[in-house]
Amino acid sequence: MGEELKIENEIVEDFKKFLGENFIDGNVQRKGRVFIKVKTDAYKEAMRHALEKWNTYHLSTISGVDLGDTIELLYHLHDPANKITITVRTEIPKSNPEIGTVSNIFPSALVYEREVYDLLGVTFVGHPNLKRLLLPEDFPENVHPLRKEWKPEEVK
Amino acid sequence: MSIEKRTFKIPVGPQHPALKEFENFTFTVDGERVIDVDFRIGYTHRGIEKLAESKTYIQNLYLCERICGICSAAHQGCYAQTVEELAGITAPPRGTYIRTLIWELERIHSHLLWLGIAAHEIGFDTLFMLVWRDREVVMDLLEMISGNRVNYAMNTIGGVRRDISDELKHRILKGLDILEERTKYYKEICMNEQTILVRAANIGILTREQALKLNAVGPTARASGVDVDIRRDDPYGAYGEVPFDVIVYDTCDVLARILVRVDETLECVKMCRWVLENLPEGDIRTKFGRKIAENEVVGRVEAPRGELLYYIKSNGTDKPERLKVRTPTLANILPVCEMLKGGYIADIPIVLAGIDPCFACMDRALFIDESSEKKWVWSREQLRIYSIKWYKEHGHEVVRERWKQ
Amino acid sequence: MAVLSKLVKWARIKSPWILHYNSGGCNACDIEVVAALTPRFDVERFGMLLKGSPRHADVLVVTGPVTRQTKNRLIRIYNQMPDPKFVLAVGTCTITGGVFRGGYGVLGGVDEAIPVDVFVPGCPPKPEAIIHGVVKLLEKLQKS
Amino acid sequence: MEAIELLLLLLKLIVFPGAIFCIAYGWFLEWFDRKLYARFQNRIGPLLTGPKGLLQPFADFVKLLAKEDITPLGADKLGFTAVPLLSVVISLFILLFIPTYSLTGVLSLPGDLLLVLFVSTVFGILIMFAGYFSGNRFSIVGTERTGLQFVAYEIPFAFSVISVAAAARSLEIANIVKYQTVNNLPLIVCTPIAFVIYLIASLAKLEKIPFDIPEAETEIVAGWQVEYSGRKLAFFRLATDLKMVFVSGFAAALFLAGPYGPSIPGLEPLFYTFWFIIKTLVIMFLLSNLRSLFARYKIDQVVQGFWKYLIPLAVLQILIVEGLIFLGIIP
Repeated sequence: MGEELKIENEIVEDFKKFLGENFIDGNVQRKGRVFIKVKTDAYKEAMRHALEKWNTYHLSTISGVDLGDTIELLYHLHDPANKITITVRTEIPKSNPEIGTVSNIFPSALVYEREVYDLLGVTFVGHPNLKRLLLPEDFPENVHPLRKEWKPEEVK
Repeated sequence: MSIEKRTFKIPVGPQHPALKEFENFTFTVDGERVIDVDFRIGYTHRGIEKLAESKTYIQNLYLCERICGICSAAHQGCYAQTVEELAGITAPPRGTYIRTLIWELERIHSHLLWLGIAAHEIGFDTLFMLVWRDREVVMDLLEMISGNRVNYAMNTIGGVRRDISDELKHRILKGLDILEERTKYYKEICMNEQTILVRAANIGILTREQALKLNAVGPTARASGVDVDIRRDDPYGAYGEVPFDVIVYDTCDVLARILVRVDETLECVKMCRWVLENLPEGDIRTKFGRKIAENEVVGRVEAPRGELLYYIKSNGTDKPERLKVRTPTLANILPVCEMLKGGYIADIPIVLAGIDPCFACMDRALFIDESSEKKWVWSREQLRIYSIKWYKEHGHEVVRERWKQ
Repeated sequence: MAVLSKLVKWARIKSPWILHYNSGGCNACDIEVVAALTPRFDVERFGMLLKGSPRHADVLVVTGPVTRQTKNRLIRIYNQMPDPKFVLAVGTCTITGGVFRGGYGVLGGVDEAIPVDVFVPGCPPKPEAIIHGVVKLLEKLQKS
Repeated sequence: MEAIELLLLLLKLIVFPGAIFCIAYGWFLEWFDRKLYARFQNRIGPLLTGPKGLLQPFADFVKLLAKEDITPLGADKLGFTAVPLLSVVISLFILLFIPTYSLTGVLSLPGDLLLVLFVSTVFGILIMFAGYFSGNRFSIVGTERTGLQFVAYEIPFAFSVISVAAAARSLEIANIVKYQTVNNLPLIVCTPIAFVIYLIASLAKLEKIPFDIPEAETEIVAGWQVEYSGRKLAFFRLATDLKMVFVSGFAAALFLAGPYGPSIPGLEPLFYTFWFIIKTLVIMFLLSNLRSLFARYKIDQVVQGFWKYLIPLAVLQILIVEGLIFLGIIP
């Protein structure tokens, strides 16, 4: 078993060494799936490191999850050549949901960040045109449907 | 160089054939050339991700299937497969093979449908009618297997819901032969039919670097020389054993996108035959308890339009904590904006149809043309007529100019 | 005058021009409506033509659960159509919101936006079912 | 005596070669065209209205008459209502010159070829007025495009007709037909290129598929027709059908010796009408065939082709005809 996940464990070790104390934890779920949890202020370096060292140029998407008092952002990075998916995740407090944008490293993030902004209310500092992507015009401002405390009936 | 500004605004008009959700593109044009593109989507935002959190895993099977009517098996298969990984169960080999068969049959159906629509975009109605007539063959096959032409509800968590009898297998093989022969005929048309060549050859260019930088997915990326295919890069279902090769063209234009999809259809027919011939014995699904322990999984599938990603997080109850879906069309939005820049207004319908977007029926396009501030809004159909007529007037210089490049 | 009104009724039944409007659905019904035009089903046999402009159409075929965004557009198109006009709601989520009912982005069915004459259930209904729906509409017209 | 002649003329105008016959024949041609086009696309086309769908155009017309008639606010009231009627009236007027039941049309005066040519260009102008008067933004765009195309096909159309006139050395339709009957030589033999140009140009005049000016049949949004509904739309469709009759009847007269054909001496009118219908159906078959065939061609080249290929060809055709006359090959 260990042999087959060699690359994945190697990735986790490498991130631990690179990030030092910003590295919170990293686990290998199965072949080709690595989850790396980092502190918020080091997540950009982690993403850039993943791009340069492990050539994960393909940002599949950004998943936002509402964990009650914090919002967790998962950046799914994928390297088609050697079939590895690294998910860099970080948590931001719901009180002031702000985080830097990665659209300068991954241009495709422009669309995904707008979606998370629209549905979860996370503002991405430095995003060129952060405006509503999916919700209709007549939807009330700064109401974010994917927040757990929001109920659909409120807006009928 | 003074940029001539003219704003085109399109009244909301119905669209024919109304295919998918809406989209709204704002074009900044200088005369006939498109300079800048902005987009506004979300007309079909039905709040599925919020809805999924209030439904059980079984109910979500039928919700996810109806996200996109044309790649419904891709959505449902990906959801079922991800939830299986979440619950730690694996579908029996026969179930996985049948699920793969449905994926590939749906890819044939989706690609043929798209080929007809692309022909319609350039005013080629006869080919549109013929391709859609032959597409009925694969619709019949899918109806025989699953009982419905679209939205098959074949998958369940832990396997597949219906088996394939030998007699059915025989009929599918016969249908595949007809499909293969017709698709070869259409490929031959697309290769040397002058009408298509002029409207599709080196139009809507997406260079390899742009495709990589903007993370284009599926046939759009493969038409720009990017050798990426989730079925091979992140094997799932029965794709580990099924022999297939990935079609890659590198002319980066709409014609390449047409040919990639036509070749992929032929590839699908071969794969379906292989799957049917070595269908393993055994039952087609395993048990699935209602509740799933705390876990999170990233599931990925190669849908007909590209990489489809599901991220599901469970919290021990029988309802998912979070269901995140990223459809391939969302990933192709930025690449399509790149393709449109520098092209002509008349190319917009075919370039947009090029990525086979899940909202090919752009109901509102707002053109901003700077100099004269004139507002010009066209419905999907006016734009189609404009482009066909515009090509009549400028066909020659455009062709000459393009050959010069 | 009775002959004239009989003639007009016959003409209305024999040439129902349809206008298709997709109000944010998953397109399964849309491809079935378009499939009804293609050689195998060929609605032109019944004199049905798919019209582009609301001014020309008699029957408005609506598919998809009416999302908030498309609601007022749908009403505007309905008003643009000349009388006598009819509405055909194709697909379960058009009739009741179907699987998307309760979602914040969706109305609970087309009849919350515009009056509907015939409902064609099915997800998606087969082209034959859609044609049957139009025939039902014509029968209703026949009786009225 | 006067009264009977007047009555006969009135009868001719209203019933036989006049309004009723032409309108009915126009609907028949529309049915014929839709059926053919559907068959080329492996479809069946109108089937259930009347025997084999024959009454489909009639049903469409009656239904549209009974629909509500909307005049948009932006539209110019007078023009918006006048243009549909005008286009029908002009179509009927021009059909009087086409010989149907005898070798001369109901009206025939020296130089009526030029009159017919001029009146046929009025169709295009009427379409532009129709789009302009409807005051709708994008129908004005549709009109602009129609105008561009109008300029493209008018000249080759006129040239092809002139080359026939040159061959028959007369500007009167009756004489052209007589010339062909006397020498027993349908002019298509010595002016084949003109016939081909005439067909292509008439496809543009009828706004059929390859010229994609929004036409009700092709299910795409009508550019200049978009604001018209109810009665006005019915008249526009009727005008298009009448134009079909005109185009095919005119071609029969110019190239295939009009209604002339072997017939029993006593019953000329009957046989002439029979031959007239046969010839116009052949021409409609060609037009419909071209229409579906053209769909396969590079559409954007077609109008470009009018200027670069059809006009020089037409001029060449005229030179050939002059040459033939000079050498005395044709009588």
